[in-house]
Amino acid sequence: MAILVNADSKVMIQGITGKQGTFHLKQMQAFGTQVVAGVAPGKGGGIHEGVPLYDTVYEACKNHQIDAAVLFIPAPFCKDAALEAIESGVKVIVVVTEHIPVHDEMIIVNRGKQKGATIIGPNTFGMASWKCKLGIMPNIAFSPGPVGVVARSGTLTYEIVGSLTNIGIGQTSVVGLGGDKCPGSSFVQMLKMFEADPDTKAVVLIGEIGGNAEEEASEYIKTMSKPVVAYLAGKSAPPGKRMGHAGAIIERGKGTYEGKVKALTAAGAKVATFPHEVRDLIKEHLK
Amino acid sequence: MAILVNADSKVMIQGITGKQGTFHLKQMQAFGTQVVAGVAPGKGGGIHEGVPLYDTVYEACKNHQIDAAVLFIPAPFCKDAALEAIESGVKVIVVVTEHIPVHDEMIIVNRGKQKGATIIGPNTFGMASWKCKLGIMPNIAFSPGPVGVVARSGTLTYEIVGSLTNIGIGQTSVVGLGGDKCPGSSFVQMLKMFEADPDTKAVVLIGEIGGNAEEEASEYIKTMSKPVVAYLAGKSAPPGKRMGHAGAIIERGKGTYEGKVKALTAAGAKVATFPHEVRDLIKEHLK
Amino acid sequence: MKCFEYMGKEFFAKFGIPVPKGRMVLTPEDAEKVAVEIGKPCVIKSQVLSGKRGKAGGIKFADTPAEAKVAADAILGMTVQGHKVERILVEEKLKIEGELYVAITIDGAARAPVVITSAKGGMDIEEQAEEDIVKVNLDVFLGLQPFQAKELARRIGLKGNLAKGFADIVQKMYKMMVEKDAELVEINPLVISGDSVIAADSKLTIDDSALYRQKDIPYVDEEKTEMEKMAHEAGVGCFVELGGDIAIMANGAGITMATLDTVQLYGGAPANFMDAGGGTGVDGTAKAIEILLAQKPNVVFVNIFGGITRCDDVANALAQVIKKVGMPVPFVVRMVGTNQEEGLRVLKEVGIEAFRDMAPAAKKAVELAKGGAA
Amino acid sequence: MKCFEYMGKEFFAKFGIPVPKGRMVLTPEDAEKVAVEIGKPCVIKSQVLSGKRGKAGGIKFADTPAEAKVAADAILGMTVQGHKVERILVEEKLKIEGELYVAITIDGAARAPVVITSAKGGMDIEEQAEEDIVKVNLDVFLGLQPFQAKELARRIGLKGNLAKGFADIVQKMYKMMVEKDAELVEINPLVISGDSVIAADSKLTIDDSALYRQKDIPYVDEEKTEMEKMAHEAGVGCFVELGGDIAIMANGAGITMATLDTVQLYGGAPANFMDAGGGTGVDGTAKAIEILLAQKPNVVFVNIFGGITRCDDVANALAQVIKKVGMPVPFVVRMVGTNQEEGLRVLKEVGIEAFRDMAPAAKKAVELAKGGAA
Repeated sequence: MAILVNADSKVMIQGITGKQGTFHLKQMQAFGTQVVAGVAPGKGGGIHEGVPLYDTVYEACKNHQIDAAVLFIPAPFCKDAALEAIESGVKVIVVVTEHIPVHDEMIIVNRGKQKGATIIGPNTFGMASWKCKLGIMPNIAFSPGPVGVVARSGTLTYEIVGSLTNIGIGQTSVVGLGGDKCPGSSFVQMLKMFEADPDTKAVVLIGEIGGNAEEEASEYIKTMSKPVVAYLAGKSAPPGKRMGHAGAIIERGKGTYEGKVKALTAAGAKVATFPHEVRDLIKEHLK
Repeated sequence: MAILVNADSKVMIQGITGKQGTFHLKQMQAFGTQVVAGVAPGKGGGIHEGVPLYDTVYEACKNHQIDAAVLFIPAPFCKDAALEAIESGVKVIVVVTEHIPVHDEMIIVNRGKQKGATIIGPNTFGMASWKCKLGIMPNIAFSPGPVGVVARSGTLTYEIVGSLTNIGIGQTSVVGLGGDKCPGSSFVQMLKMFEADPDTKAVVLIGEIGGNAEEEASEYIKTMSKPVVAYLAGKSAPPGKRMGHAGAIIERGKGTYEGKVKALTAAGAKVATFPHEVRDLIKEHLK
Repeated sequence: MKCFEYMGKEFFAKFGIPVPKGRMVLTPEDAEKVAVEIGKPCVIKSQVLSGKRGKAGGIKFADTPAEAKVAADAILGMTVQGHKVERILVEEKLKIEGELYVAITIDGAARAPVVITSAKGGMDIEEQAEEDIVKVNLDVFLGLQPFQAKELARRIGLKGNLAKGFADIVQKMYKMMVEKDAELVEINPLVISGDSVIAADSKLTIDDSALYRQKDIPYVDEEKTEMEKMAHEAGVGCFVELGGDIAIMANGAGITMATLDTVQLYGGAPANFMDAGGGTGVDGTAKAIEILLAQKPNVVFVNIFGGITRCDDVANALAQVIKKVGMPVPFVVRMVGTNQEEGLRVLKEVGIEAFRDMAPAAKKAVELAKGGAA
Repeated sequence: MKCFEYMGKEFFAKFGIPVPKGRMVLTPEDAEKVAVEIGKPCVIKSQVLSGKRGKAGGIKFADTPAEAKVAADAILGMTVQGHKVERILVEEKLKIEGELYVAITIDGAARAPVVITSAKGGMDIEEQAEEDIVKVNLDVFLGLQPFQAKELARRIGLKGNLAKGFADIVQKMYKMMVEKDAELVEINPLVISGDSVIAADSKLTIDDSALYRQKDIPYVDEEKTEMEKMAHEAGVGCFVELGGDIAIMANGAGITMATLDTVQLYGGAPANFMDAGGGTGVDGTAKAIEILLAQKPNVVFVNIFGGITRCDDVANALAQVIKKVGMPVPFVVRMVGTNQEEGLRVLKEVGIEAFRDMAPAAKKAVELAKGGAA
């Protein structure tokens, strides 16, 4: 199977009739995603690319079982749209939009947590399990198989997942946590699900410098039975933007490339030096 | 034993050095309550009636195990004091104060719920289990024994509990839910605990007209193995204050004396006509 | 504290909720002036705290300023459901194409604010069928989010600009509710007029417990009887006249209700509901007893279970009154609780033998009242 | 967006946080005037977005208005850590009896605001021992409650009026943070002066993503190099000059970092970091490529994994540039993803044989750069 969603999952798209929504609806349908409802205020009762439209999420949820929602909503309205999905009881919510104000983001992710919803994103390519893609990534990179992938950045994930697919190693699920300051989900949450998923045989973790998500993940990896291969971007990056002294005080000694490699290695994960090394290390583990 | 607290419970008083705080501290100590810490901003480090003082709840909780807190705090500062106890992890919080703004009250009780704290009150006499009184009720009314009591109003509880004590029927715990619009705890929560408490053999429910707390309780009483005796005040009361149409719409058909008696009777509870009948009905059950 | 319609509308205007053009006035002359300013047919509405003003004749229409003056003159000084009309609101008359209902209040059972709305607003909202009423409980930490306002609009069948206007209003009502510590913000009817929705009425109730931090809201004194005013001044928690011949004082709402219930079950007729509350001391309690006597009952029945209220305070108050005015009617006292020995001693000195139990005391009070009336 | 110190202090004043008396000025003459208004010894502070102004000579003291003018003249026009000083803040000089540190920012790991404070404020706060720093995570729905502010005051050892002043300030900082969409509100030092605490400095960073709803905050353009300005205008998500000889464009922050890492691991030196972002279209991408060339590198390396970014757009942009200016240095292109067939076809037309994999492409770029440099 996979984590969070699978071929049977029923999906709702919020903002389905916009340019982005329409384009990615078609891509998702081509991937096999069962898009059963779309939300487009003022267009309720209509049909868009074969999908029935509703004015509000409440209405869509009243008429359909909804296992997951994908939001193609402009940043200023994302808080409202995400809360609408959360309060309506949707349990997997993918927020693709970037540039959501961070104070809105905190409300979205903390409310999701309170209500038991898994928020993927904001500012993410989304996630895919076989036959169920929720997001904007190119379909061709993916194939079904035994590897779970969880990542902080997008195109780098396509790069690495594509290289796995190219040599015939498929994926159970690929999840993009998103590049914002307050992502809805963490490496640890996803690693736990991969650890519990019987079809996942090995996990790829794609991280980067900054923050302490990889250090946190390392603590959990110590307890995992499945092999983890990591790649971290930013080894050569110049010092990033700093936010006064406060950022430095929070991150004390965390967030560096070296620190993350050390933590992951100590936890038993293999850290690839080049992106393309990931597939070789995974191949080793799957032998 | 009892519910929520017992002879071993360690108690903190917030607002311990005020007139009310001091008076009831002594009464509680006389009852047997283990008051281990008091909070009085600016007086940290001192001792009051043998109880060590702290400036903040955080400090008190760092230095003592605190099982329950009692607040003697003026209404305008109660929200802050209650949140301080909740956020510090105190699990039983008695808020005696009346006239707390209802918007503050909603924040207190909902935060308590989120954090797993049982809020007794606001606007309550408090609660007592044998050797542990948290509140302002007269010590003499209480005695140890097999009856659980949960009530919405204060002096009426003293009346009924006193009449039980007078004929030698003691109580496991006596809980006052408080007379405000948004009480922190409900009949149902307390009934569940009494049902689970092996020493409680019968339960007295003291309700009144208005609201739907008794109707809610009736639903749970249906499932209880222990006998419940109820008394409801307000049979002869003139129609109460009404809040526009909205109140009437919310309460449609609920809240009347007749409705409550019907619901409780249908659930298998005995409803006493006079307060003093409660002891007779309880005596029947304990035979 | 209930606010007058015009006060609620002033707050509506401040929070950006559309209201009809108009103003509160105190005289027919000013009513005429406002009608001139409005320059259109007007409605003249009595400003009292009770509902059903229309049925009582407290609302009149006027096509001209002269008519407005006449209508104002008729309404000012009239009595609507027992309330004397001292203020009137002169407003433009709306073109009414539909009447909605919307209110936000606090649902005690849910410990949360609740929005209630209906496409069938107007006079008979309470009688509407359950399925015509939409209720949504809010989360106190999340408040009312835009999507909820839009969903409410959809569920009462609004579309386009009406839906937008409604969603906007309900969000502003919630903001007002929180910022003004309101227990109730109600608009009935919320009038559909052309492409917009307008608050044709307002009901605003401010939480009494929060008045201390709402200094900009003028205090509205609810019309009280003389006796109720006295009780209020004596610091009595709650006093309601009931018309019977047994004057009753107890401490605590629950026990006061139970005392009334018991008296009535024994065949007596309570003169009043008086919850003396706690901690009013000797003088406050003495005043409360004088109010009991002022009702000219056949019996005074005092039922005290002392907690915060101290028995000796109540006994001393009784002694003080008796020394002052004697015992014009029999006093029946039941007294237990905090400092009861001292209380009983003081009572004995003025010739009162107090009961320990409530039931026999109530029975005795009823017997004496019947005897006294005979 | 970082705000200048004086802007932060203007907001502090609006939210009721005590700040020294003073004003921002643009000329030595105005500095003298403000010093006269203050009527006390002053401090003249350069207004630039970098820290460590004191060490760089950007802060001077003046006992008289004449001295203030001289100091202002000296500071205006100087360069502090690469930033030209165009504005100065003239303020009363505080009597400093202690320096505290307090900041509220967002702790991404906790998904929550965090308050950070220390009794040891001042220049070297980052070097303070862990035990001298107090951190408290907040709940986004509850915000900062008074008890938390008081507890923070206690934990950094404040008592009496200082504790009250501190607690008041930190609550106002939180209010400001939420209302102004700030990512950081920092006061360092928060100065103890007599019985009060005063914000002697301010650091305020507004969330770029929220600027659209913070219209009253003046836009502060961070000092950029010419190249960075061009990149900004071309719609490039992020551009940083690094000084090497391989100009690099990729799409997505992660893959751009990985591209730089790979080039460096193969022994190459990236000229820049350029995340072209997604959906800039043909013209934006063409401009971005011209910026790469403007760096006069030895090689241009374009690494595209098409998702939102379409390969044909990038290919057409490359073709457009090549048709305009030729290929002054070798172009190495790696291209896969959305519309890759069309992209590869367009590239072939202008003589570029694109790679399918990143590693060999990076290797080739490094080889060509070395050859070009040799």
